[in-house]
Amino acid sequence: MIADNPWVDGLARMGIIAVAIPLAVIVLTYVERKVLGRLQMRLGPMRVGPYGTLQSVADTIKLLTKEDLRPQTADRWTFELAPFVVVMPVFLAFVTLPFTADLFVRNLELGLFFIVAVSGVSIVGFVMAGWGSDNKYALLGGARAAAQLISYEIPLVMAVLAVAMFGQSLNLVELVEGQGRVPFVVWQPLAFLIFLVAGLAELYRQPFDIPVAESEVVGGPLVEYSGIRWSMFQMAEVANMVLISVLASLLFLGGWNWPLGEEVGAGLQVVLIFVKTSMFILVFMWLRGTLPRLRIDQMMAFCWQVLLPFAFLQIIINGWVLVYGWPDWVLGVLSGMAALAAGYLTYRMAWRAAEPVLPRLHRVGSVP
Amino acid sequence: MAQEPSQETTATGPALGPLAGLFQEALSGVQMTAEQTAIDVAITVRREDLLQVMKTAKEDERLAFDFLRCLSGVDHLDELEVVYHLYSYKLGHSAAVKVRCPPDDPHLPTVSHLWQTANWHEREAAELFGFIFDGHPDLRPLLTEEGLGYYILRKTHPLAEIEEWQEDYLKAAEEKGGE
Amino acid sequence: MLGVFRAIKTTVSAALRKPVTVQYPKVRKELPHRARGLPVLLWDFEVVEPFCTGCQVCARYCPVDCMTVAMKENPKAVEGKSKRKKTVDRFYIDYARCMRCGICVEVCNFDAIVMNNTWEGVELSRYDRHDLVMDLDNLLQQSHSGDLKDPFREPMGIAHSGWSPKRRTEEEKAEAGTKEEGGEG
Amino acid sequence: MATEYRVPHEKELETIDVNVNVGPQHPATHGVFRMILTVDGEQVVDLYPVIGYMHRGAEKLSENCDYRQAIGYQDRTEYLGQFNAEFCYVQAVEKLAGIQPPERAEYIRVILTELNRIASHQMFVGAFGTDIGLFGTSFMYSFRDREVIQDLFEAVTGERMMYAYFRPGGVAWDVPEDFRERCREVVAVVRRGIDDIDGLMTENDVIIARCRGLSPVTPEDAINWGLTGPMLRATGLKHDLRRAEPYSIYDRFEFDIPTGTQGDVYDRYLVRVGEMRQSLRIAEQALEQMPEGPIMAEGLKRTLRVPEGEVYVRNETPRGEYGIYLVSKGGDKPYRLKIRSPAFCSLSALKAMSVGTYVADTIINLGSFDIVLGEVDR
Repeated sequence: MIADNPWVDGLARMGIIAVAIPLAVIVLTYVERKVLGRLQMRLGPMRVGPYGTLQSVADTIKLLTKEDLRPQTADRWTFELAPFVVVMPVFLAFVTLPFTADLFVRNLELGLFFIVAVSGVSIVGFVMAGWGSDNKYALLGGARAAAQLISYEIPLVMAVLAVAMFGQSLNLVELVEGQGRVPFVVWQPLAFLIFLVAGLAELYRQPFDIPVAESEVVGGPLVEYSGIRWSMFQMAEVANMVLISVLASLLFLGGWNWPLGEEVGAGLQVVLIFVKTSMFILVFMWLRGTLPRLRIDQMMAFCWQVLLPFAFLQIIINGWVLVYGWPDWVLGVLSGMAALAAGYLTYRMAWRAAEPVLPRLHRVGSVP
Repeated sequence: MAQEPSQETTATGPALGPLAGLFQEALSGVQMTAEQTAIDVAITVRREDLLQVMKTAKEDERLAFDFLRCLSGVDHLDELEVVYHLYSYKLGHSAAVKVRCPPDDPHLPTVSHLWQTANWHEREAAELFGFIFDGHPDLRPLLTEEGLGYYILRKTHPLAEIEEWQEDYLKAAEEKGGE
Repeated sequence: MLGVFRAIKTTVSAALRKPVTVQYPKVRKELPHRARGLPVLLWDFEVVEPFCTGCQVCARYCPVDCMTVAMKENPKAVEGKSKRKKTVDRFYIDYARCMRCGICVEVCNFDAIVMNNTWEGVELSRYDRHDLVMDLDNLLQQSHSGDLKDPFREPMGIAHSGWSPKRRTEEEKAEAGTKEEGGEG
Repeated sequence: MATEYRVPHEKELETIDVNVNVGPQHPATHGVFRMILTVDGEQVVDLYPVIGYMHRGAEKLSENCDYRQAIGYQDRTEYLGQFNAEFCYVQAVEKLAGIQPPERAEYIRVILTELNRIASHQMFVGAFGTDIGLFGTSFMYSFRDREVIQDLFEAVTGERMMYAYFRPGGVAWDVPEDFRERCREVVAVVRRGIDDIDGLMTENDVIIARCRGLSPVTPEDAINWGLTGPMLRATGLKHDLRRAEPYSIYDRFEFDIPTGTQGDVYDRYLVRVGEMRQSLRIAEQALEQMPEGPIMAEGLKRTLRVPEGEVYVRNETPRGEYGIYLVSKGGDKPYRLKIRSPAFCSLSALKAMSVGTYVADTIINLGSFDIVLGEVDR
């Protein structure tokens, strides 16, 4: 409790969130550029401030003061509201996200459900941006975003549902406290992997950056945006990354718990969740520098043919184990085997998708 | 084979490669003159025979030129010339076929149905030299989409305008520097 | 899947190596001796005049016609101080047109023009392209002030095949002295 | 651009094809290439390539220069494999003028040309990775090594891109004294760098999923369309001009010709990576054999005059068969200089190879052509 009055308390907590997220975005933008620079054997930003630490501050100022352009033929309200529709759900989701046992705005009973429900709204923003820009790249990107984000929402929700089944709650704090000794990732590796992959796709980062693919649709829905509206998309992306990382560490890695179940103080809790979250964020950044982009049909096939069936499989396994009251390790073994099977299937799919198709040269009648 | 590089210059007139004989064998009824350039044999044929020659060059087993390397236009002032450089992946020999036409009647038969690659080559030659390749499926300008209206690679098209522009520019700079 | 792990391994190993960035305006790579910046004229410290006699051979051989040269009678030759009967009157090089092929250096009979091999020879941003038309003073400034200490003046191209300019030997002797002086000055 | 309507079938949802203008300013068109895609959803149903944004009339300019001045324009035509283009040009002039360059010059040319081929393929690998969606990592890896090669070139010629170093009859200057040592260093660095690229890209499953089986070409089609170089060898045809019609001193070196099997995008990539290794081998052998001696043919005049005649000289450049058709009518200027540019011919097959694929595929298909717009438009 920060203050006695619940209203003042809530407002104070919201204030913290509202200040902390943009700050985190600024810091993370810098960190990402540094990490990507390192793994490309560059230095990253070095000019503004010592070791370039003020680079993203300078970028923020530049973006805020930049002219906010709108194409003449754009659909005005759709175009101008789209960034808000994208960025609001992320902030809303942070409302119920507990960082430690005591650091949250509101501990909702249906917290997990709330996050899932709210974060789905941002798809609308992308479609609005794609449509409202009156640009063909944006339209293509918007259509891609709609297809991708909606598809990957389903395995994401299923993986979350598996956790909720096992933890017997939708309240995030209770879920974290439920995994006091052993984090859920041990019992549900399959759900963890599905959550990670689907989360990566929700973030539209490599290898799933198909909606904003730079070399194909030149930024997709964001192509016509500039200045503050563009920075809102950027903020939504990075904040979403934080959201997914925090959620992953809460649901699967035991959140602020010490791995072997010892009680820790509030200070150490913050450190723990920070470490776990940063680990995920680093992995996301690393993958960004390492993996190329999938094609849209491959991505959709991967979602509907691999992720979704295996997400259901995880729920079925959970159901069996819970109904028949088998010990937890059975669940872990079954889920682990299923995860290996999913990995193998993916490997096969990559090679099968690469089987030669018939030459197209002679099928074309007309002449270039 | 004819690709053997000859160390002698063309002025001394090296011996003809065996390909010239093959051409005459395969195309007995066609009037042609052969000369040896520094690497390849060059066969000059009449415009009327071009299509027949090219068809034979591609399909005859002794010649079997399955690859059109290059198609270049040359402006000889009194006549325009198109040079087809052919190569055979099967037999590993190469030759050049030349055909000439007067500049005011630059009609030539197309070979783009024999070699697809001739399509763009012919478009380019048509654009830069003003040839008209009869039967070409799509003879729009290629490098300058809207077309120029004049043929820049003909010798009659001068670079003079550019030179004048340069001179003016330098003169202006000189005056500026002089002040 | 193994390929993905191999890719991740590659990036991890690369991240642990030393970055290759050179922070350019602060740290500059050393330019090689042969670096071909834009052409400049050389200053003869012995006679106190440019080497250039304004013979226009560079202007004639320039592929892009970026040079304008005018010749005049050398007043010093009249006084007997210089062996050069003619000297350069005006010399303009349009740096915006120059394509740095080095042919002017190759054809020059008097070793009067060289490609600038200092950083000043390549860092040329101007707000107006007319500012890139260099006159005689600008062209001589690098050599005259001693910034251009060690220009690359190896005989090049056609000079190797037996052809050499008539006055090369004399000039080279004269240069050998001036170059040292120029370096100290 | 006007939107084209297609008459829908009965009982089919009415959809329209959209024209998407890709380029001339687009991150994936490698310069100023433009293509107008007609897309049905994500699938390309028609493609119209537009070239010529970089048409500078290099042929006309070369015809108005003397033989030495035209060297500079060759660099600017083929601006990634500059030495290759220069090599082809000076060979054409030498063939016509009957000049035999000295041994040492030939070896210097071969070493520089092969290193330049590597540099060009490095550029391809980097840009190709970016096209597929690697966030600049492949680009940085390949440019790191390309930089090393370019530093060597700068030490030799004085320029980083537009070398103008080869001359009819030899090379402009002798190489610096520490050339052999520097070359060995460069070769070692580049070899390590190729391993990096190999690890990052070659077995990456995402790249395999994207590239394997994408727009395969049969050898017959490839020949018909005029594809040469790596594009042709990817189809499985073992044809390299350095072997088939050995020019200069290429008959003295041992090297393999990497080939693909189906001619798809992945094979084209593999062939190019293989070629980099082979080029290293050639460069090493040439370094071993390089003799001392003069670097310029004896007895040349200050202004080169070439007797009447014509020649078509073809070289294997990184993109394929680069040809110079040189007509001389005596005098100091080429009468006609036609450049047969490999990327121009490959690009004419782009439509046939891309229709029916996805938008994303078209981009990497174009990337696998490794076009250089300076040479396409000339």
